[in-house]
Amino acid sequence: SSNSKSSSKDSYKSELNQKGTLTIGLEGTYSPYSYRKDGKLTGFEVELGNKLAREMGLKAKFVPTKWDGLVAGLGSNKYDVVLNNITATPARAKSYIFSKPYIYSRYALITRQGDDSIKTLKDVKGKKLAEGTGTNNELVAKQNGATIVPSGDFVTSLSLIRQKRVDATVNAREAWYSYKKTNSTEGLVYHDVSSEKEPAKIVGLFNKKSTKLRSETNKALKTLRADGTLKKLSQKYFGADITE
Amino acid sequence: MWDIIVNATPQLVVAGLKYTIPISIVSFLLGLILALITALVRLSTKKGPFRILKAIFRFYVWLFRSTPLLVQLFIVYFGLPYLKIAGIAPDGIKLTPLVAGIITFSLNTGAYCSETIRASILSIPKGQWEAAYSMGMTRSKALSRIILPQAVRVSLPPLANSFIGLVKDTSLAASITIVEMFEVSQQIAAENYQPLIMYCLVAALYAVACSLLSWLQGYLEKVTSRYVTNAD
Amino acid sequence: MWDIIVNATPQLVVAGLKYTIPISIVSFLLGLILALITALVRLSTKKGPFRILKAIFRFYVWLFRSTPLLVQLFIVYFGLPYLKIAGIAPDGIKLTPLVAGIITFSLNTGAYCSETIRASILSIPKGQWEAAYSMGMTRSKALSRIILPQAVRVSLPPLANSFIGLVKDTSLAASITIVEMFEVSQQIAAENYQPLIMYCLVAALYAVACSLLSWLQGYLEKVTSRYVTNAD
Amino acid sequence: MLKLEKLNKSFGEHRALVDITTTFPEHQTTVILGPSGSGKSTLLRSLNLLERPESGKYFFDDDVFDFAEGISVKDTLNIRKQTEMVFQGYNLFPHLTVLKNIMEGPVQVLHRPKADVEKEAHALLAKVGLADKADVYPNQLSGGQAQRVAIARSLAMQPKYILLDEPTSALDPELELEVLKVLKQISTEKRSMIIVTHNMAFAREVADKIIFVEDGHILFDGPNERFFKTDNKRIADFISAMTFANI
Amino acid sequence: MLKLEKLNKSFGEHRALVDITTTFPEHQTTVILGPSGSGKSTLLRSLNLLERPESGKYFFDDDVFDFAEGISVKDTLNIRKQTEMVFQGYNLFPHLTVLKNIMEGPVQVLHRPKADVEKEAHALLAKVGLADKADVYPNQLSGGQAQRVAIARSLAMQPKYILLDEPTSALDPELELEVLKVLKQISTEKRSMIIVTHNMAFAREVADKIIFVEDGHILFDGPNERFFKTDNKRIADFISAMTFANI
Ligand SMILES: Nc1ncnc2c1ncn2[C@@H]1O[C@H](COP(=O)(O)OP(=O)(O)OP(=O)(O)O)[C@@H](O)[C@H]1O
Ligand SMILES: Nc1ncnc2c1ncn2[C@@H]1O[C@H](COP(=O)(O)OP(=O)(O)OP(=O)(O)O)[C@@H](O)[C@H]1O
Ligand SMILES: [Mg+2]
Ligand SMILES: [Mg+2]
Repeated sequence: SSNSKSSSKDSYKSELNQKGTLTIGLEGTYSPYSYRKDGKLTGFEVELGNKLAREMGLKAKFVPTKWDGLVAGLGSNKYDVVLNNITATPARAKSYIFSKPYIYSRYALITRQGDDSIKTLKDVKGKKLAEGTGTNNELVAKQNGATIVPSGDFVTSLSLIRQKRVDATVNAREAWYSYKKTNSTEGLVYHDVSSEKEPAKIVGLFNKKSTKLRSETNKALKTLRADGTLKKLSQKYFGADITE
Repeated sequence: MWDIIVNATPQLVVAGLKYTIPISIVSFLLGLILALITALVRLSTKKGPFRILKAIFRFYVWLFRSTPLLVQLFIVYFGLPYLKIAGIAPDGIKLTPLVAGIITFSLNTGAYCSETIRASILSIPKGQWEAAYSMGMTRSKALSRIILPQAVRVSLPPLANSFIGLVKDTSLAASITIVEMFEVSQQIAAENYQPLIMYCLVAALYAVACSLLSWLQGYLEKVTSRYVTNAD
Repeated sequence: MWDIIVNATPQLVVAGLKYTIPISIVSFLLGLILALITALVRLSTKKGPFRILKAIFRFYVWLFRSTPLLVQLFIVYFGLPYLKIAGIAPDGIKLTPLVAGIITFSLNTGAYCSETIRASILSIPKGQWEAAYSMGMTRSKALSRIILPQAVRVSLPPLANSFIGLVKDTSLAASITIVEMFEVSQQIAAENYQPLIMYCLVAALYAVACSLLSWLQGYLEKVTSRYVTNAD
Repeated sequence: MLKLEKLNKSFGEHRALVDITTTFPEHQTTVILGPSGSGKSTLLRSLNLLERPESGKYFFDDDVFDFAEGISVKDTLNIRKQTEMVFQGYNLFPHLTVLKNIMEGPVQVLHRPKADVEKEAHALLAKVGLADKADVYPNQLSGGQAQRVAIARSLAMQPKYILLDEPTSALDPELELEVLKVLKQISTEKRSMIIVTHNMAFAREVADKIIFVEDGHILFDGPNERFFKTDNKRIADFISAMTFANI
Repeated sequence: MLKLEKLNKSFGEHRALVDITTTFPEHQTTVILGPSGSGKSTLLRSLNLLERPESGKYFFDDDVFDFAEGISVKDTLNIRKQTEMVFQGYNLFPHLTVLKNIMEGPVQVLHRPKADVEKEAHALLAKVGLADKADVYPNQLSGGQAQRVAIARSLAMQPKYILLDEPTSALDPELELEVLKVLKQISTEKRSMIIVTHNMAFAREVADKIIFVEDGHILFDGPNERFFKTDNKRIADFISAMTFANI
């Protein structure tokens, strides 16, 4: 509309990559956040993206890509926002801006059965931990003095533990639960370390220029939180409410 | 395990037919054209300002042969948007993933194949040029009627190798958001948590495609070399 | 931007010197030996049970040329531990990342280079064999004294290309937990969220390495072909 | 009429041809003789502009070209259409059948109608005794057959001059004989031919005019009879060596 | 003494040699003549076991080998050490200098001390007139020089028999002459040589014995003088064609 009032209200739309569409970058190979079910993209962040877009009067479009492509694509305006279980950190804040957190991710420590030397985060000092490059898990493991062995994904990390090639992995509790739903966890031990390490704030990641879009997203997020949608999604995918 | 394979195979084949194969074929054809142009420019004996053109092509070949393909894809897709050219592309050069992928694969293939084609043209005996010139043919006529038809035969095996390599390299397109066969296998692995099975399955599909190509190569070699079958 | 480059370059160079270069060199040398054996077996005219050996080597070459290298790495590293052989490896074959990487790269290089070497041996005129035989040389003496020294010259350019390709392919070693140069660039990118700069930087380092190799190739070509310099 | 005046051609330091002045009369067979490396091929190739001398004048009928000034692409193509080269190594096009080899020039360069050219090509093949080889590829020919096809190919262009550079030296004596017979027949048709050869018996048989070259200089330039009766010691030695008169 | 008895060799359907029985006397030069494709090379190569006939007996001094039964690797190597082949295309080893080419066989096959062999190699090079070429690579030689090196290389093995397959047919007449002169000199030294050639003047000059082959059969087998005076029409025609007596 040509109405000046509505154009100022809608001015975030000029920051969109594609008219009328919220383009969302995610990996699509990261259960339960975003993954394929029978070829169809689904997951917590996929549904969240859909709901956010609808709230903002937009259509959601998902662009699944590799981890390094996610960050680079935001820089070169390939997507409007990245929803990929991203933790807010000061280093990342230098180059990008964040939405308000939509979940709080608890850390878990997975070890091998029969290896009792690791039970808490403190025990990983000097041990080999399999972590995805650039993930917050890697950061936590590093902070606790572990030696990092790069690993492509969660399953690979578990293989590495089972094959005695590493000692443990720090990961999101949610990833473990999702894996457990359909797979045997024989030979692995799960340790809840949420008391040791504050949960990570999981946020949407924006290009620095998209300030208006961020405000609008935050508004939509607030609405979804208030009307219980966010909680419902959390229950559905994580089996618990981790939005607080 | 069998249900995984039965479930996954159709999805992989669809992705292969939708992306892997078309991207490979289109990129290879474009790459061949580029390779031919590059080879001809580099072989040209023209002097003067033409030498600048030759230097440019030499640089192009060097650049694309000495950097990883993944990085090339990345820069074309994610880097070019930063390249703002007043008048032509004031907002930076923004390509769709498919276009960026095909351009990069073509440039890469073109760089490698130009060396193959250059060598194959050089391998044709000087006497063939002279016989053509002696008839009053121009350089371009000699090239198109006499030299290239013979060079094709020589360059077929290495070009086929490049094509087979390209088919496998298209798996890198996943990093610029193209959901080709390899990426689909990883997506399925993320769902069923069986990456090893998925890897074997996708490897088998690549092997089928590559074997088909090898067979095609053998057939083409036979066709193009019908005139040397009796030579020793 | 400059501080990123200044910070990152030493880390990348260290990773390159620690993994990328040694893995490339060791794998290439082992691959060459394997390639030579493969080429000789496949060229052998021996009959009888030897044909089974030839079929095995042919299968090996086909397998490694028609499946993606990434998958090969994955299967050797993550797949072999499932292969339990009573007596020899009851707990499965578990290799360290470095060993798995070098084995896979060697096998892959060996498959590709065996074709190069095979072609180069075939390209030596029959008359050279006959001259050697006529002197009373055995097949292996003719091969080692007369044929191979000449074949080396012919196969140098394609072998150098394979080596350059291998240097870039070692970046895949990251998938089996080796922190080589490319992985380091990704780790740094994960910290500073500037993958584009990091990719350009690592590409530049690969380009330096590849250019050095090309230069070495040119030098070796000159040395090995001193005896044909006057030929036209 | 083809004429050269003060032609000079060097390869680097080496002066392959020095101040060559001679004529190649029309409707006659000129034979160029001389030891290996004397410049015979260079001379012949200069006539077809496959070599570019540094200086000298080139007279072709009423046209004069000056090598020092360079010859335009258009003139080059024009001269080449009228002078056909037959090479020692035949240089047939391996990817074309014998018939297509012969038709290539007339159709692609002279732009003559295919049907006419094909009829003529068959006639030429019959002339060189290879009517039945029209559809085979060059690799299926013996050396003597290949060279006869090459001669037919050059005739098909209907050039003013045919230039032959040791057309039989890659051949066994028996095969050489087949080719020489064809060439002898052509020479009786009063075509303009220039032949470089080492076969003295043949030279004596077909030459109207003989040019003897040594070290880039012309040592003899005159009619056939005079050459074989020359009292020039160098030339007499050469003739006896070529005929293995005393091994 | 080298002798063949009822030797047969086929290539697929084609019978290249049929029931060949003949002897190659020691300390004599045997020349094999015949049209192209008649089986001359096949015969010569059979003597060096580069071809394996299907049947026939091969007598070498006091040893007898039966082709039908096959010849062991050990015997093969042994025979080859005593019969050296000189090829039409020289087949020098391009990656070795001239001197190393000559030394390769004696050092690597006969396991003789390097120093001795080197001295002999220099002497042989002098003999073929190439003392100054010891350290150049083969590609820097003219065809005639290359063939002379090949001859020196075969002499260096001190074989009982030297087999030469058209050693000069890739050469210009002048270069041919250089090689023929060397061969003539060797023939006067009463070595055992077997030469395939197309050069009639040379054959007449050096042959003690001549074998004429056609279509895999021996048409003539006897002393030099008788061959050139034969009244066999086919052979007389052949001789006149080879000498270009009537083009
Ligand atoms: N392209 C070239 N580059 C350098 N030198 C050349 C070239 N072509 C010919 N020459 C030299 O020029 C001289 C004359 O060569 P040319 O081929 O004309 O001799 P020729 O008389 O034809 O000898 P032949 O009988 O061996 O064919 C020789 O010394 C030769 O080495
Ligand atoms: N390796 C081979 N495979 C098939 N046929 C062959 C082979 N070698 C020779 N031949 C055939 O055997 C016959 C005799 O060949 P050979 O080379 O012995 O003849 P030649 O007398 O030496 O002829 P030339 O004078 O041309 O050298 C020819 O018909 C030839 O085509
Ligand atoms: Mg010449
Ligand atoms: Mg022969």
